[in-house]
Amino acid sequence: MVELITLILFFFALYVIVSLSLNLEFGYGGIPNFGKALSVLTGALVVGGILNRLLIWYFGIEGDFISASSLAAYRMTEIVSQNPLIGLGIFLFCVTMAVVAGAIAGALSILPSAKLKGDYLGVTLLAISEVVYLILFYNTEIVGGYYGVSVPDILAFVPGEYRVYAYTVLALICALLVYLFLEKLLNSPYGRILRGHRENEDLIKAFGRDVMKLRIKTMALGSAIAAIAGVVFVFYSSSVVVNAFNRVEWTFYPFLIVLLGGKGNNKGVVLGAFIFVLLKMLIDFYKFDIKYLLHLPFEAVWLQYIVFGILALLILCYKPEGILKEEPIYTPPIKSRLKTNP
Amino acid sequence: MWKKVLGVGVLILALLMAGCINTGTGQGGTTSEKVIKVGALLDFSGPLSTHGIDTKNNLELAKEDIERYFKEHNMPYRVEILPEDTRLDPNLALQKVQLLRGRGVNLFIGPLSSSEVKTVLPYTLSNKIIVISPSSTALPALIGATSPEQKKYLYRFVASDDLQGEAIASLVADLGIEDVVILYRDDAWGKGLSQETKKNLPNYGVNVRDYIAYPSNPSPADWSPYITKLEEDVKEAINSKGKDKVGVIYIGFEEGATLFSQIPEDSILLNVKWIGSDGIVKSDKLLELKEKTSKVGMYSTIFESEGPQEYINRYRERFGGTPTSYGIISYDALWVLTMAYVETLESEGKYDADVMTEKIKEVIQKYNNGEYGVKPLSGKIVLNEYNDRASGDYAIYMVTEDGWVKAGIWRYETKKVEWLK
Amino acid sequence: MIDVLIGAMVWSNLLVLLALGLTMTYITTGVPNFAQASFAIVGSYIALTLLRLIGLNPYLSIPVTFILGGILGLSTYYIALKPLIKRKASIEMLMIATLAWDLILFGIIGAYSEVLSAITKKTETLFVFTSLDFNIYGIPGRLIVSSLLVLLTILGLYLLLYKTKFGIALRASMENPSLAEAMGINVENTRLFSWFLSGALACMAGSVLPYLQEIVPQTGYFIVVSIFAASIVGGLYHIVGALVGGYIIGISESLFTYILSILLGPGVLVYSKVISLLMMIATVLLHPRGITGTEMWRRVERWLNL
Amino acid sequence: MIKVEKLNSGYGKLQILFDIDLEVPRGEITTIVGPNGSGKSTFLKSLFGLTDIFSGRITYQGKDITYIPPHEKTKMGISYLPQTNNVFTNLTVRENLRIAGYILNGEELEERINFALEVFPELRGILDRKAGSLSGGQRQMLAMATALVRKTKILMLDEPTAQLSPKLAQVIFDKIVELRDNYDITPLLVEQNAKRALEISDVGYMFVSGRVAYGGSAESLLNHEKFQSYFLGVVGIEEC
Repeated sequence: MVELITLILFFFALYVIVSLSLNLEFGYGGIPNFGKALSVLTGALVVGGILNRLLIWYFGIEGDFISASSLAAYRMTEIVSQNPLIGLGIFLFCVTMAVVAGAIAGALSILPSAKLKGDYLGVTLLAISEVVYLILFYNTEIVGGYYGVSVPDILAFVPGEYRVYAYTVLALICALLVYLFLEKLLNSPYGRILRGHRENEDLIKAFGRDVMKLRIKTMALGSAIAAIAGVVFVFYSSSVVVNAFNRVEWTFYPFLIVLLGGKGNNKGVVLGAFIFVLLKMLIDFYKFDIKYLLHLPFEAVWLQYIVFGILALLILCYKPEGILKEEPIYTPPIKSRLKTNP
Repeated sequence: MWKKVLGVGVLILALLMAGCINTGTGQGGTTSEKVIKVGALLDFSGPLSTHGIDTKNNLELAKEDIERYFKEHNMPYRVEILPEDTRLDPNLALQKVQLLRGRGVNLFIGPLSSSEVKTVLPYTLSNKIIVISPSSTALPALIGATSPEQKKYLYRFVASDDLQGEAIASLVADLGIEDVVILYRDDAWGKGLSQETKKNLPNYGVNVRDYIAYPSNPSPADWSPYITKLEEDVKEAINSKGKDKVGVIYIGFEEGATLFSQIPEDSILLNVKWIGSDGIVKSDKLLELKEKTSKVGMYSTIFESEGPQEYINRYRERFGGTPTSYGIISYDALWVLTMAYVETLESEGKYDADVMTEKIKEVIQKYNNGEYGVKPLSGKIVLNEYNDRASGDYAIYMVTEDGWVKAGIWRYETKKVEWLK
Repeated sequence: MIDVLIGAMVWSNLLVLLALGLTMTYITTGVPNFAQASFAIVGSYIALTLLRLIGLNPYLSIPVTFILGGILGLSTYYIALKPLIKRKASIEMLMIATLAWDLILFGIIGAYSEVLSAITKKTETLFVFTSLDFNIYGIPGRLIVSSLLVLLTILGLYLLLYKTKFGIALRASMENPSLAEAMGINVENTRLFSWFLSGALACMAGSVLPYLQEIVPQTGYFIVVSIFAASIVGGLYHIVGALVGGYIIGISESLFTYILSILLGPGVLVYSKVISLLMMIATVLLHPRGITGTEMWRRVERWLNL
Repeated sequence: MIKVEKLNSGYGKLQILFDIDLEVPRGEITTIVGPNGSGKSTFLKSLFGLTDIFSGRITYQGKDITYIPPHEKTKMGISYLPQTNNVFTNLTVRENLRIAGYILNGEELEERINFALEVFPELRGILDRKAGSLSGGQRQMLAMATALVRKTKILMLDEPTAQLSPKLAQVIFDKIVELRDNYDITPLLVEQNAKRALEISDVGYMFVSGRVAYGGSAESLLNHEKFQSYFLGVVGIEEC
């Protein structure tokens, strides 16, 4: 049971990070970023592609990239197991790089689609993300493609059986920081303009704001945040394998979470992520029992897909505004008015 | 608003509890029998789904045999197999391992692909679970194992690619072929095996004319670009060497059937010999096209693991078709896993991964000697220091008008092909 | 080279059938349907079932798959979308709803394949029909049948849309649903019709698809990319767009990739889906309404007097 | 012919019309005027069933039609022509006329189309042209012709003369009068071109901010001080 709870908490934390970043782009900014998987992949790319090459160069390892990565990861893990600070240092270094790379990737991916709106914008971002995914998948030179590459275990100093818990704590801390950061950010003038942009682009233009700049900024910020999730996930699984970053898990699920939790409400999204991960894992966990209970003539795995799909539909149907509705922004003047005028 | 949150929380908690109680009654009911839970990380929906389902089928047969053995020897055990669909997604594979571990599963068969194995490997080490993959063949360094210590809980009962690569190269030379084109499936398995083959071919005096990848995810709908490319290469080769000295090496799975069905009747590709691998051996789908495939032979190497005919018959009666080599290997894997687990329990009273690795060594010996009433279907099991299948002979099968026929054996000791009459 | 062309044509024909449905439902309901490819896979499994159980040649099962596919399309609309549309859901919600529906179909297909395996004693998750195909003067049956299907579909659609009252009403509702409503046309009917046709055409394509490639439950996940590319390149606001886009994408996926592979080496061949995606991105960026939305196309149309 | 009582309606949660009471007598031209954003167009849409009605009652020849869907209303003889997009641009003129009589059977349809063409002989020569290629005046006539095809009893027109030259506008107004006089059709207009419209009307209403500010005979509205303060200046300038 502890394993199940840990697993739920870990993926809850990951999905909180990704969904909050999507909420920033889609919920607040109105950009339907159907290419969310790309930003998570960017985080993984930083670790697998850049960190690994640095390590290979540092250790002076010869040979093909994939095998060399295994060796470099192994050596680094050995070092980290003696020296916790180095592990955390590597983590912070990678997060910083991922944030930069994510921001660049996000800004670049929105650039060409300046004039698009709604579903067309979404589909374009999806296609861009898919192109990068396919190229990275088939080209084994960049981050190992379908082979994948090993990455060092940055928490190697924690004894084996506790390491999963340690990663879960790390992920939860990251999620919390992201949440606090976004709450602060979205209650600033930037957040208000972003909502304005979603409701009425022309209005923003009329106020003399450059809509494109706003979009680029938002996508850069959103992708930078989601890239952190990529980094955490990669270190957690000790490897970067490109097929782990497909569109279902890192784009569609976050969308479901944002819609479930309530567009434009960070608390709702956090709650949505929790409910989503919990339901998903519980179905996954108990599917064998359901199968035995119902005497189904097929494997439980299929049941899992069907039940999950039905639940998703029901959620969409009965929660059109999300669990929590969008809250008004309380600027200081409004707050003071509310106080005097309850 | 917080009332809502609280409400949802309580609801979820109730759900969780209900679930716990449910599993509690579901499995704890028969306390006199100990249940050995084995997770199976397979692919049911993706490109390896035939292998996934075949593996599941073989595991079912193994489970029956093992439980019969328990009954005959009055041992209070039962085997429960928990199959999961990982869709070859490493992320899912790791999730499923963790989920199953939450159900108290410490023994796993699978995952099928090397990229999944790579992701699962560090977890086996830190959480001390025993995993046997029946089909991952990438060299240890490619799956992230740089020392045997890292792979001590992860076994692979199939030889890694270097061995088969050599067998194929040797076979190609023995067929009198001097010029080959390699067509391979662009994934970890296909690239690994084809590279090993390519590396070995020059040692046997064979020239590689072209080295062509086709996508795996998904495999092509329309093969004509590949066919045309192959035809050009083969035409050139024939012009310089003559058709008897030209061959095509196909490193792929059953999508080869689609490829063959799209090769025109009069294509030059049907005039040269084709060499396959364990990915297609005894494939029913390729046999459906035997008017074409028998022309080219489809000489395919497979880890000598046909299993006794009666087992094959039993399989056919039950599920239809023939078991694949990976499936047969998983039959053996389940025997070794459960027996070693039982021995660990008998001696330690509880599961202990390090004791179990020792027991696995002993159990493999006993299993090889037929002490459990059955012998390994996949031939004598010998593991190397990396816990991978160390050595072995490769049977060579070819397609004839009468179906897949065993044509020869590649001997590991002599590194030579012995042709059967 | 000629084989490349034949393969490309078959694939294009099937893409046209699949993209037609996507475009029609997009026009009438405003939802890009992510489950479109799974419709085809359902069709493939229906054809497989008929083949295994009563030995019916999959080509002959087309009428059955057409009708069952239509029912599938209708149920998609009724179960997954209509309740949401009633609640005034946003387009993103509808997109996610089609994804959830896709997941349900995926689960059902998988479960069904296992049930079928138990009956036929064969593994039925992966199959091809290619060995059953016929051949006339070197032209494979799949090319003949798929071309006929496209021709019949176009002819049928043309007669329906331009020569019948219902068809004119359909075109009217596609152009301006609220005005059509004002004319006394029940616009809901045109939605039902488009979902029926979308499912029917896709499932029909599904009975031919296994002649071309192997089918697994996951196949839909892979081919949906090409369908979207076809519809978008052709133009999502025009039925003819599916036709134009289907051929452009279908042909470039094989033929264009092949030509590139001659120039750049065989390594390019694995990137065929990247090519269709890039074409789609280029279209959206340069001319979001697709080829049928260009001024040139309007002139062609005027010339054809459509 | 149509009676509206205490109508409150709008879109989604946004209420636009408040407590509207209004009556359209048979055989007379009723015109609704009002400044921009006063809810005149929304009112026509509400009558036809294209908005969300929160409360109130609409009766048509004594029958409650408040929540009847638009295509049913069409069958009852109620027609609505929106200000723009009132014809199908991808369809030919003939197809537009045919689609207008969607609810009729074959023979009756031909008869009605012939009738519509009698009223609008201008359309005869352009039957096979796409509606998208017509001029503004032709389009408006086609739109009205489509209403005739449907055996309309009450014809709701949303600013039929918008963007037309004064000369063409007069042609349209003449046609509207002709419809009332010769074919027993009750027109209900919403007009920016307030003065000219009221001059041909029998009954006039003025909307301000989603409420009825005045209702009575067209003539009395024309001379009403509220109307003069709101409109006359503007209209006067336009006509100069």
